[in-house]
Amino acid sequence: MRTVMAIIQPFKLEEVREALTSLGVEGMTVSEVKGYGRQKGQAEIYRGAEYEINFLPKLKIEVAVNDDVLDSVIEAVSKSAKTGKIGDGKIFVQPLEKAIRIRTNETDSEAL
Amino acid sequence: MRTVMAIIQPFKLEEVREALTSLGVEGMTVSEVKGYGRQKGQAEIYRGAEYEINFLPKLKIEVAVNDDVLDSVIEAVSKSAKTGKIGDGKIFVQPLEKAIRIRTNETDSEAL
Amino acid sequence: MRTVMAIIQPFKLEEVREALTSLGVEGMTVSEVKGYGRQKGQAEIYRGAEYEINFLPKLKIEVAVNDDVLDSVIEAVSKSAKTGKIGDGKIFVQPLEKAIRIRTNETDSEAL
Amino acid sequence: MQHIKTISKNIGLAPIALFLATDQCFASEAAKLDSGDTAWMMTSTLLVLMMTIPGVALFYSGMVRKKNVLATAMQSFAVACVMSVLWMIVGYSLAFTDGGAINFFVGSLDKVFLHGVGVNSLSGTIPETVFMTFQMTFAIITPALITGALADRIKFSSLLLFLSLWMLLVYAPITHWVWGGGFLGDAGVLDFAGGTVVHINSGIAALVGAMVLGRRHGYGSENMAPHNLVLSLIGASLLWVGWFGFNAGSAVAANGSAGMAMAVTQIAAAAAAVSWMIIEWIFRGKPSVLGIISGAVSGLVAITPASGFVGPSGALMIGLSAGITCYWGAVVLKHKLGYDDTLDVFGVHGIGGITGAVLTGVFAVEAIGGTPGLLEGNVEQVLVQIEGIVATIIYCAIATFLILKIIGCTMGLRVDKETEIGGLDSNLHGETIQ
Amino acid sequence: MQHIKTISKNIGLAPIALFLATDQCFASEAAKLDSGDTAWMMTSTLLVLMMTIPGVALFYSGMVRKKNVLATAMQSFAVACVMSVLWMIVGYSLAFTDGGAINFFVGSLDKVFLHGVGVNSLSGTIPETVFMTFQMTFAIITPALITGALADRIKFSSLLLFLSLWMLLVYAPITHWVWGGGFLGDAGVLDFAGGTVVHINSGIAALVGAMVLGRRHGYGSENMAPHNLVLSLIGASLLWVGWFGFNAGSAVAANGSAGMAMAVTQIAAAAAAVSWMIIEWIFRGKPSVLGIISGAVSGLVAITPASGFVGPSGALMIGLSAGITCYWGAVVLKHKLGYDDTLDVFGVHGIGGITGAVLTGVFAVEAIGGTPGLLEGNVEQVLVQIEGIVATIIYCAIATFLILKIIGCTMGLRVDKETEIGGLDSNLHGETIQ
Amino acid sequence: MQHIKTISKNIGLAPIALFLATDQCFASEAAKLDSGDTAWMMTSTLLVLMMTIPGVALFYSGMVRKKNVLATAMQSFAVACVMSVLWMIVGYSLAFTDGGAINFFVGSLDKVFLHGVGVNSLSGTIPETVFMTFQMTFAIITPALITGALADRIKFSSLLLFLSLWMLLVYAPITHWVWGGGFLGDAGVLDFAGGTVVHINSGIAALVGAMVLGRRHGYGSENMAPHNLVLSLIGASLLWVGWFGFNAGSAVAANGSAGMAMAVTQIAAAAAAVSWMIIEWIFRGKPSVLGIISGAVSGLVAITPASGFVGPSGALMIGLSAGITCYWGAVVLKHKLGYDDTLDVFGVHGIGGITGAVLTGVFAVEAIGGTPGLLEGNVEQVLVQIEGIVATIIYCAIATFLILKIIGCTMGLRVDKETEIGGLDSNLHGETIQ
Ligand SMILES: Nc1ncnc2c1ncn2[C@@H]1O[C@H](COP(=O)(O)OP(=O)(O)O)[C@@H](O)[C@H]1O
Ligand SMILES: Nc1ncnc2c1ncn2[C@@H]1O[C@H](COP(=O)(O)OP(=O)(O)O)[C@@H](O)[C@H]1O
Ligand SMILES: Nc1ncnc2c1ncn2[C@@H]1O[C@H](COP(=O)(O)OP(=O)(O)O)[C@@H](O)[C@H]1O
Repeated sequence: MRTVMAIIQPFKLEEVREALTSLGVEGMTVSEVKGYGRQKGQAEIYRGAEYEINFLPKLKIEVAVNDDVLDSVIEAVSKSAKTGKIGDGKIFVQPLEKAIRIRTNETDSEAL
Repeated sequence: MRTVMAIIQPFKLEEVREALTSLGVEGMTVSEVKGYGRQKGQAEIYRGAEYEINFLPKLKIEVAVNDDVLDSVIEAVSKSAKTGKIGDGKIFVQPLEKAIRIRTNETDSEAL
Repeated sequence: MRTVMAIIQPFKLEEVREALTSLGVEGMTVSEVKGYGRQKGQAEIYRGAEYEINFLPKLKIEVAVNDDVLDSVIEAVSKSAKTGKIGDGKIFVQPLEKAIRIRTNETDSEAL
Repeated sequence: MQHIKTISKNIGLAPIALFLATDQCFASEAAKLDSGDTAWMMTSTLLVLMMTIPGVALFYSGMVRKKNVLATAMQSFAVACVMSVLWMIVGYSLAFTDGGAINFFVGSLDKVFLHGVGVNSLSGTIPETVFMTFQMTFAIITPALITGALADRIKFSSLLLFLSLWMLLVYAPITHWVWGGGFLGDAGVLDFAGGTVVHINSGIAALVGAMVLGRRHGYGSENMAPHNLVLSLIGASLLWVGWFGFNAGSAVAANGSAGMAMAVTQIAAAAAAVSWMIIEWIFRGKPSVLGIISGAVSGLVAITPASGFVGPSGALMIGLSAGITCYWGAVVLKHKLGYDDTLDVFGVHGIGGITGAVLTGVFAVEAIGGTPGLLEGNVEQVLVQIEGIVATIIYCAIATFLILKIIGCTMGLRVDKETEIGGLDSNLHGETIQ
Repeated sequence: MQHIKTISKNIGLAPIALFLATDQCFASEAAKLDSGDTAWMMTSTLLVLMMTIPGVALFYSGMVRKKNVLATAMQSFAVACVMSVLWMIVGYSLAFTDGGAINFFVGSLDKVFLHGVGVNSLSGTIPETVFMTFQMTFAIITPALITGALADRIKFSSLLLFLSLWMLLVYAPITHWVWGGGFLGDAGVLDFAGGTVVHINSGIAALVGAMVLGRRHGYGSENMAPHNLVLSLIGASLLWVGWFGFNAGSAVAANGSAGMAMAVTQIAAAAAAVSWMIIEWIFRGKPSVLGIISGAVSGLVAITPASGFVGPSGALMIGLSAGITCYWGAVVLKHKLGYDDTLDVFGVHGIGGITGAVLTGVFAVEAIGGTPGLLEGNVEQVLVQIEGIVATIIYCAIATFLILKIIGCTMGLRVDKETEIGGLDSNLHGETIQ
Repeated sequence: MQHIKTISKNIGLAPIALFLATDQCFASEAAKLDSGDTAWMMTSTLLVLMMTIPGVALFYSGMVRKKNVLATAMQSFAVACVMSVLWMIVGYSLAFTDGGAINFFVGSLDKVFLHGVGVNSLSGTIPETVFMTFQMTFAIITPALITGALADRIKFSSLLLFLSLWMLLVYAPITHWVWGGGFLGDAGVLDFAGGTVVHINSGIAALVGAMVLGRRHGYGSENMAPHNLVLSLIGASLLWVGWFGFNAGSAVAANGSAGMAMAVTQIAAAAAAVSWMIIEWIFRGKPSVLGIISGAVSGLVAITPASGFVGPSGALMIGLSAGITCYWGAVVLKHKLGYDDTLDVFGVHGIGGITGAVLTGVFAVEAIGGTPGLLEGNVEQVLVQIEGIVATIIYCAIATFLILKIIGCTMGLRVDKETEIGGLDSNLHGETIQ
């Protein structure tokens, strides 16, 4: 099993969610984050002083998946989150050793 | 070492924390997240139009633990977070290669 | 590749970011979290009743890095985030199998 | 504002248009300042200003999504500023002077820059300065109400231009028709505090605006629920409180008529809130904050034209009815017809204004306002009321449409898609709320 | 509201109950409308409405946790709407007409649906419509205050039913006792603006309600600190500002008595805020926003009965005392006795009301309100004041208890545990704040 | 507040200082209570209180960062409480009694604890209690304004001590100079509602305070943008609405002068908001909420001294000018000189006050306020105005500096670095907003 963690543009959430559910992925967890990267925010001007905005609002999506669907999940996220502009974000894949569904104690692929 | 990441119902936080501290786990990190899964929110009706609420508020708990307590930690979280209803959440276990306490530069099990 | 996840004091963000960029790290993702640990909050008194504040505001920084810079990244974070007081936080290192830049489909070290 | 009537009744003067034009030339017996009336009218003036800032600003900005909060509040605030200046320069003159040959339609330019409005000029028993400022606050809130239909997608520059033109070309003339000596006042239309002038007028302009502008991106699929109804509840409360200035202030005196206007305003607002709450409880399963505050505003809108003419029981009926018709307007009609009136300006002010204008003709009590209504056997009054409604709808709809089309073709009306999705706060104003 | 007394003194009339019942039949010399008094009383009326919406709504909703914000604000708003309708239908008549044989206890049904309250009816020097609406706003705020003790756990439907019955069966009679011609007014109890009628009354009802309802889940262990005290600070400020309508408005005229009421109100509020702040600074180590605003409200509560009877120095003493007694009520007493009065309605309004009622008897100055107090040698007045307090406590406690028990046994009072933990906003109203 | 002048004109009395001192001894013909004037002045009094709580409290707390919101709001609230008590004890006496030999500088202690201010004492046509409370609200808002320059870093205890001393040693004397019989009133300085007394005074104290305190940590590098401008917009709106009490209330009557003051206040506020918005649109590329509300306040400040002396066109010019000068003060001058006036109190109130004081001398119209200005050929008035400005600046700057230095050397002025970085809310008051 793997954990796919994707940093995306906030307004892309619905598209990504639909792409994932159409693959049969039935769960995911989303958090609001601030991203620092190549994309720079507009400088904010306040009372005549200018401040660089370094951190931009992004969403982090975490999905635990079985290895067999990993590639299609990556592709689905990648396609649905793309606008082609700087700041589209990243996908990170990490190993996942164990998954448990709290309600039933089912484990691993049954828990996803 | 392992990282245990649990997605739980928000109102279960205190119980989970107590379960963990009674095991001697002295640290954890919690974030507010939105979860998508089998549990569906009540449809929200606003000015006569109905909207599905797909993402529900959850908490994500991250605990870095030594391998020897891993199983008891999983069991503690699993028990204390359970209500038996859909939406109780998941526990994910990931490998952890290194841990450092910033204040002292202690590493690994001494850092937890 | 590795993921470096650091839990730090909120007011240390700018220093950490500068330390990282001076190493050439061009991206990172930050989230607001609540930390439970040795550091205890001031008890809050409200209408004469006293409540312990267990969870304190922290920031979580996630940086995906190539293995060759891992040690310098750890050192940079560790130094810049240190105040020497309890509550400075931790650094956790996890394996990272794959990284993709959504905009370009570049992978791994090119994606960072 | 039915002071034409009241003054006429009390002191037998010609319509106020004439009255105002001449009050500086000779000191008539009647024209004596009353400190109590003046105190009440200054209070009423600031109350009606408070209805817009912060009233409407909060009512509206609480209902939008978090990315458009400041932009929405800013619209009301900027409208208040711009309309004040325009009213002082030319609006007051257009609405409240004698237009000579075209007096049935609009006034003259005799009082541009408030020429001749001195420290001793009177308007009835109060200083004309106070009357002018009181009327200014009406010329502020009417355009401010319209912004709710255009929220989330209109360009700020285009909005200001649109509403400036609208105030001068639509609001000022219609005000003149009803209160300034124009043809609707002559025809006997009852509009104590602005059911036609303010609410039907802004409601129709809102409907036209929503249709010309088109729907928001994501309308119908995305959840666009209000981000913080506490703000809207503050706004609705201040609207309610301020509405006493609006309605009881329209007596232009601190007298029995003002007192009755205050009582019926309170009753109608409460009754409409209760009736909306009950209907929503039945049909939606839960009573909502958005519902009860919308209901209260509906009742306030509907009692506006009636407030100097009906009694407590009439007010109760008008309130209960308005809660139902406006619920239908905002929740049923809108979805049926498919336009995207962001914050239901037409549903509440348009439908509520029409409900109130008609029911004024039904429940008017001769002993209270001098004119009997349908229930007292005066069938004709309902027809006169409908004449007022129809004239306003036709003129307002056509003029609003033309203004919007001209602006749309030249400088454009809507922000681009990216701005709309990213939010107006950061894109148009460079600010966000945390 | 001590206008019974003031009017009697000035024009030698029988109590207002009689006065009101007859004022339409003959035009007495005294009964002439004064535009200044009318202006002030219309202003006072809208100020007291503002105290509830948005005043109490914000004061309370800022103090609860984020999941119950809208529900808490909605309670005040809905109470305002429902009580207005009930007051118009029957409440006013019960409180302010002559009850004949049972006049010592309650009025009659002579003015149901405001029968006979016409555009020319006067109440002293102001329109009766204004007096009726002014009193309506008191009948709104009193039940609205009680909601604070029940917050976070009461069913919305049960709350509305409870407070409707309470207003008719508890508030209207007690108002009649003191101001409507009933036995406490006859006994000489001094209650200028409602220390007994409004504050002790709502405070006791709150205490009974909190005890019948039981504690919130997690009370004593979970941190239930206020989610946003900026809202509460706005609420407290609007309460303060509106309280001038409450107290100075209770002179029912714009005269020297009203002016003194305004001055002593300001002084007492400020003094109580300062004394609470200092005590908290000493005992808690830090002065808090919650503390200073609670202190200000305590002072306002305590000066309420006294506001037409004491001078500036008396006000200073009353304020300083109220800050201390109410601090003790909210911070010490509550924990000792163990009930969960969510937002300290008893601690502030109950204790503050009792403090004020007693000290009115101590600090009353004959030259100001016509009655000397203890300090001027009139020992008896303190006893009369205590009689008023005790009568109110006994009747209110028993009646409130019975109403709550009946509702509890039939439709239930509390939401279920899951709703309480999940929050009232989403579960009862289908809305949340972001 | 130019009632010295107005009353003199109307009833030919000596300056009010004398008038007040004697009004209880004999009942002069002129000294008859007017209920309309009293109604308006009670309303004005509560409006000016509302300007501070919640007005200034919100205006300021919306502009700071999330960690200092409650502390900032608390400063205004606590100042309101403490100043009320001090004003009652000694401030009113210092400002508004005859100081005998030192009357040019300050009053006496004759009315400490409001000694002799009875229920029948009159001040012109209103109760002296009302006049005293009206003046109290000015003694509240002036120190409250200063807090904006010290925000984010001052100790709460030091702030209260500083402003208490400041009110007694700076505000009360300067008030006496202009309105209480002191030398500036005698010299003929025109200050209808407090341009010098309130705004220049608080602006200069703010500037001195900001310089003595030093800059905030992170100033110039960290983004310190306002956390929630909706709060500030509510605050600005309530300031605007309340300002009618401030300016039209300063006529101390409900008459033509008050009416004109109301009209010009509205016009100047709107004009300044528009001119700031336009300049910002040009130079920053986007009009902001912070900009338009700052502009409105600038206009209100600048029209304050002029409000009883100029007409509508003068008001338009004053407003347009103030939007420009204050923009320059807050956006350009501050950065050039490098001091950290957190919320631009000097930029808006100092610069706006000076702009208004000078332009009053330019645009004064004899037919309105009795004194001609530069445009009517009275060159000297501008010089008299400048005399008032300079005297105020010199005295205020020196006295403020001394008070601050003494406190700084004894108990210290600033919180420590950790507290400042962690935020005042949790560290000073033990509370946070969620
Ligand atoms: N090395 C990294 N580790 C963690 N997150 C990163 C890293 N680099 C980028 N990110 C995240 O990805 C987001 C997008 O990156 P950015 O460089 O702005 O654009 P792009 O993905 O188009 O190259 C950033 O805002 C940040 O949240
Ligand atoms: N594959 C997944 N990857 C990441 N998080 C998941 C995944 N599946 C579920 N979750 C998280 O677990 C929560 C609970 O899942 P849900 O299916 O609603 O109920 P249950 O855990 O009882 O089966 C979700 O809200 C989501 O946050
Ligand atoms: N075992 C753990 N797993 C995850 N996060 C931890 C763990 N222990 C500590 N933390 C995080 O690190 C933060 C600092 O830890 P704490 O014990 O307070 O101080 P220190 O790091 O100085 O020892 C905590 O607030 C928490 O967010």
